[in-house]
Amino acid sequence: MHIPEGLLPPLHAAAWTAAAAPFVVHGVRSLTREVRANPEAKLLIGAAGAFCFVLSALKIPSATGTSSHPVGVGLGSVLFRPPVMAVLGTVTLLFQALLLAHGGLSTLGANAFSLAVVGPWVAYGAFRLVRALTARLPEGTSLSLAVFTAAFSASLGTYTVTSLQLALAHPDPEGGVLGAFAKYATVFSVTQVPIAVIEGLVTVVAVRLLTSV
Amino acid sequence: MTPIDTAAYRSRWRRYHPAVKGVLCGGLLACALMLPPWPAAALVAAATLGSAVAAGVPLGLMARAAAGPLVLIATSAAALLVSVGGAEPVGWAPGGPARAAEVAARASAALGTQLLFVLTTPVADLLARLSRTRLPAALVEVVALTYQMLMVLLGTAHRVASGQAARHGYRSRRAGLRSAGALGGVLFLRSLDRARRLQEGLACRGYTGRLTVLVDERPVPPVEWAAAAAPPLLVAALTLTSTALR
Amino acid sequence: MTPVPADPQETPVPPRAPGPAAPPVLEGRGLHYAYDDGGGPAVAGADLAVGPGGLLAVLGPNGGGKTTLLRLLSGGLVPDRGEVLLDGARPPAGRQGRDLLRRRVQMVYQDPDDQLFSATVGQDVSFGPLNLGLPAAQVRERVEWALDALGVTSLADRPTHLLSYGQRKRVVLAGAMALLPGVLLLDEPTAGLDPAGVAGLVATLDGLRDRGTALVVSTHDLDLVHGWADRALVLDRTVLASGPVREVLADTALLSRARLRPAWGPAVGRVLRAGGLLPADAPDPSSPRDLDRLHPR
Amino acid sequence: MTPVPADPQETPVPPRAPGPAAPPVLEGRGLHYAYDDGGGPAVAGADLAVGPGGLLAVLGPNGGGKTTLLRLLSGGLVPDRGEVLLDGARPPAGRQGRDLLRRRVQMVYQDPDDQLFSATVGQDVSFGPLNLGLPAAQVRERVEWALDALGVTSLADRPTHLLSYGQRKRVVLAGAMALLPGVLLLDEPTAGLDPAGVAGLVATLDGLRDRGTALVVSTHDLDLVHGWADRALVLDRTVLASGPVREVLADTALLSRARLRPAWGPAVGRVLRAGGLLPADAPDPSSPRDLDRLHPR
Repeated sequence: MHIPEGLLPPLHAAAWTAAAAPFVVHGVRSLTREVRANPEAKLLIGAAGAFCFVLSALKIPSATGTSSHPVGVGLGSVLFRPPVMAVLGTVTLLFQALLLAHGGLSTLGANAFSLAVVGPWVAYGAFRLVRALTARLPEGTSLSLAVFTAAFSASLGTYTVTSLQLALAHPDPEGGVLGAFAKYATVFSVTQVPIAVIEGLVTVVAVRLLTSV
Repeated sequence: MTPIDTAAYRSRWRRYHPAVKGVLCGGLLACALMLPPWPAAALVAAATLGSAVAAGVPLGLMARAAAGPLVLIATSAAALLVSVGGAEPVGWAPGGPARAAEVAARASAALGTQLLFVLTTPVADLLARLSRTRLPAALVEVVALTYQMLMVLLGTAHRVASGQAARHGYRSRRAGLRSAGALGGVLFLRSLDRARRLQEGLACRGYTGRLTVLVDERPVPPVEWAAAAAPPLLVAALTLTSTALR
Repeated sequence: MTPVPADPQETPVPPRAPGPAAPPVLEGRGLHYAYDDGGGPAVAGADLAVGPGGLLAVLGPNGGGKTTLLRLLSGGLVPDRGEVLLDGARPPAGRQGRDLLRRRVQMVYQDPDDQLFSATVGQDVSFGPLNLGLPAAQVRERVEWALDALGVTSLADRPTHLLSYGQRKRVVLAGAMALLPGVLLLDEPTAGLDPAGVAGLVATLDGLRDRGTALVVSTHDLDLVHGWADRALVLDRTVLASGPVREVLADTALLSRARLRPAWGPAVGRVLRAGGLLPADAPDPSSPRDLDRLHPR
Repeated sequence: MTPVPADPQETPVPPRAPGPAAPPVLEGRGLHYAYDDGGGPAVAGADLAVGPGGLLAVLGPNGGGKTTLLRLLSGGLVPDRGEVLLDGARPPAGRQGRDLLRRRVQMVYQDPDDQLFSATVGQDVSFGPLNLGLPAAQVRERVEWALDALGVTSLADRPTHLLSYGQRKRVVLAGAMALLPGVLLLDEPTAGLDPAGVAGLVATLDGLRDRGTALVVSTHDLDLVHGWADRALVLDRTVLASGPVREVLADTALLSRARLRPAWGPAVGRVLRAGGLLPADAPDPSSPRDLDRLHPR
C-alpha cells in the first residue's frame, strides 16, 4: 500500500524522508562497496531491482479481486538482506511512482520508510526467529514456515506503519493520533490482512520452486 | 508494457528539459500542498488539466492511472468523517466533512501534477540527467540497469502469466496461488539469467565495470524556464490575493 | 502409442482426420483488434476456419498481426469486433465461455522459456490438468499420454532448464496437449530450430493431426508450409488472401505485397514443368532432396 | 553516407574490400574448448581465417558449437588449446591483448536484449566508444556514423525497449560498428527476422563489407549463405568441412551428416543444367525470383 501524492503535509513528508535516509544511505554505501569489489555484482543488483519491481507489479488474486500492491518485500529481504532491500525497495518505489503512478514523489520518503526499511527488517527478523524456533522440524517445513511468516509480517508491518503515518498526518479531533490510527488500521485491514496471507502463501510457493531447481 | 512511460515518449512535451517540466509540476505541487486548498487546489487542477491538454496527454489514460490512487485518497478522506475515542466510542467527527473535502481536494490536485510530470517525461530522460548529479555512479548505473531490465522482465512476466492463464492457471483460488508463486520463482531465475547474459553480451562491447553513456545536453532557453514558472506563480498570486481579500 | 485418455467433460477428440467436408472446429468471423497504444488496428477484419486434422497457415511479415490473430482465437484477447466460433457455435459470454475456449483451444508461443514454470518436465505437463481439478489418476494418465504423443516420455523427470531448445519446445507442446485441445495454435513453431529439429517437429505435429487435432500455424517461412498446410491466409493487418495453400503460394505478386519471399517449391515446379523436366500433373518438389531423386547425380 | 570517422589509435579500416590475396584479419588455429559441465568439448580443433571484406559462414546444427566458436574468436572465452591471430600476429598476453581483440573484433549475439542496457538508442551506441576513452566529440561523431550506417538515425532518441525486434538487432549492430571493428561476428543474425528484415540486414552488411569489414556469420540457413558468403565451415563440434561456399554446399552427404538441409540454389542449378535449361557456366539461382526471370510466366 503506497501513500499517494499529496496525502501527507510537506513537513511530514520531509520528516519521513529524513527517517528513511540513513537506512538508504547505508544501503547505497554497502552497494557501492560491493560493486567496487566485484563489478559483476552491478548487473546482478540491477536484475534484482528489476525483479523487485516486476514482482510488485504482479496482479495476485486476493479477496477483493486482484491487487497490484504486494511488494515482494518478504522474498526480497530473504534473498538480498535488508540493507540492500532499502536501496532496491526505494528504487522500486521510485519506478512505481514514475511508471505506474503508484505512490507519490513527495511521499516517496514515507513509503520508503514503511516498505523499504520497516518491511524488510520485520521480514528478516521474522525469518531468523522462525528458523531458530523450528530448527528441529524437517528442513522443508521449517523453511516454508519461516518464509510465510517473513512475507506475512512484512506485509502487515508495512501496513501498520502506513496507518501510523496517516494517523500522524491526520489525527482524530477527539481520539488524537491513537484514535486516527485505530480508524486507518481498521479500514485498511479489510484488504491488507487477506493480502498479507496471500503474499505469504505465494512466497512459499516461489521459494519452494527456487529450492527445487 | 507501461502505458504511462510509453505515452511520455510520444508526448509533445518530450523535447523539453525534464528540469523545466520539474519546475512546472513541482511548483504546482508545492501550491497544492502549501497554499489554502480553496482556491489553490482548484486552480492547480485547472492549470494541470490545461497543461495536459496542451501537451497532448491522453486524458483517458490519465484518468485510468488516477483511479487507483483516488480510491486510496477517498478512503483516507472518508476516515476523517468519523471520530474515534471521544465521548462516544465512534461518532461523526465535528467539522469532518470540511476536513475531508480539504484533504481530498489537496491530494487530488497534487496527484494531477504528478501524473502531468510522468506522462510528459520519460524515465530515460530522467536517468540521463541522474548521471550529472552528485549521486554515486554505482547507484546511478544500477538504477539505469534496473529500468532496462525491468522492461524486458515485465514482458516475460506478461507472457508467462498469460501462458498460465491459458492452461487454467487462474481458474480457482488454489490454482491462482500456485501460479502466482511459480511466476515469482520463474521471474527470479529469469532475472538472474538476464544478468548473466547481459554480463557476457556487454563484455564483448568492452564492459570493464563502468556503464558510461554519452548524454547530450542542450542549454535551456530562459523563456522556457519563465514559461514553466509562470503557472505556479500565477496560482500562488491568485490564491494569496483571494485569501487576503476574504 | 497410448490411447487418447477419456475426458467425460467434453467431446472426445475424433480418432482420425475426416475429409474436408467436416464442419470447422474453430472459426473466426470479422475479427478486429486494436491495441491500446494508438497504433491503429493490429488485425482488421479476419475470417478463417479450420477443421479437425486440418492445418491452416497464417502467413505474413513481422508486425503483420499474426500473433494478435492467434491470441484472439485462443481467447487471450477479446476482439473489438467479430466473433470466435467453437464447433460451429458461439461460446457463452463471460467466464464460462472463456473456460470452454481455453479447454478446446491451446496456444503455444514462440519462446518455450515463457511457458515452462515448473521444476521438472512431468510437473510442468501436469500443470493444466491439475488446474482443471481432475483426479490424480486421470492427471497421470493425461501426462503420460501427452509425453508419449510428443516423444518426450524419457524426459519426464528431467529439470526443464537442462533441456535443449528443441526439447523445451516439445515439452511446452506436451503441456498444451495434456489439456486435450481440439485446436493447437502455434506461433512461429520452427523459429530457432535447426533443420533436423524442424523435421522432427513437423512429423510430431502430423501425428497430432492424424488424431484429429486441428492446427493453426503462424510463420513467414513459405517453404515450410508449402506441401504441409492445407490452407493459407496471408495477413498484413488485413487479410490479403485466403485459400488452398498451393493457390496462395502461386500468387507471387501478392506475396511480394505482403513482404514475403516466395517458396522455392512452386517456382521450381513451374520451371521444370515448362522445360518438360517434370510431368504436368506431378506435385511441386517440396525439398532440395526431391530434386536429387528427380535427377540422381 | 557520412565518411568513416578517423581513429588515430589503430589501423584505419581499408576503404574497399581487397582481393582474396589480402592477409586474413582474423585467424583461429586449432581452437579447442570444453565447458565446465563435463559435456565434452564444445569445439574440438577448429581452424579458420577471414580477410578484409570477406564473409565466412559457420554452418552447423543447434548445439554444434557455433556460438562457442564465435565467443572464442571474440575473446569472450579463452580457448583451452589453440590460438586466435589478429592481422597475422598473436595478440599480447593478458589484459592488453584482450583489449586489442575487443577493439578489432565485435560479436553480436542472437538476442539483442543480451547486449542492450541503456535507456535510449543513442546512449547505448555511445557505450563502446566511451569505453575506449575517446573524447566526447569523437564519440558523438562515431555514434552518428554508426547510426547512419545501420539506417537507424531516426531512432536515436527512442527507448530501446519500444523498438521492434528487427530494429533492436540493428541498434546492437550499430553499437558494435561504433567501435570500428575490423571483424564482426554475427550469431544467427537472421533468426526471428522476416524475409524483408533479412533482405535489409544482408544489404546493410554488404555495405559494411564494401568498407572492408570482415564478417563471420553463424547460421543453419544454407539458402541464406549460398551466393552471399565466400567461404563456409561446417561445424558439429569438430570441423566437418571448410572451403569455398559453393564447394561446401555441393556436398549433400556431408550436409546430411551435419543435420543440415541442403540449399535449394545448388540443387536447382544442377537439375536445370542437366536438363539444358541453364547454361553450364551460369551461376546457381539464389532465390525463387531468379527462376521467374529465367522463365517469365
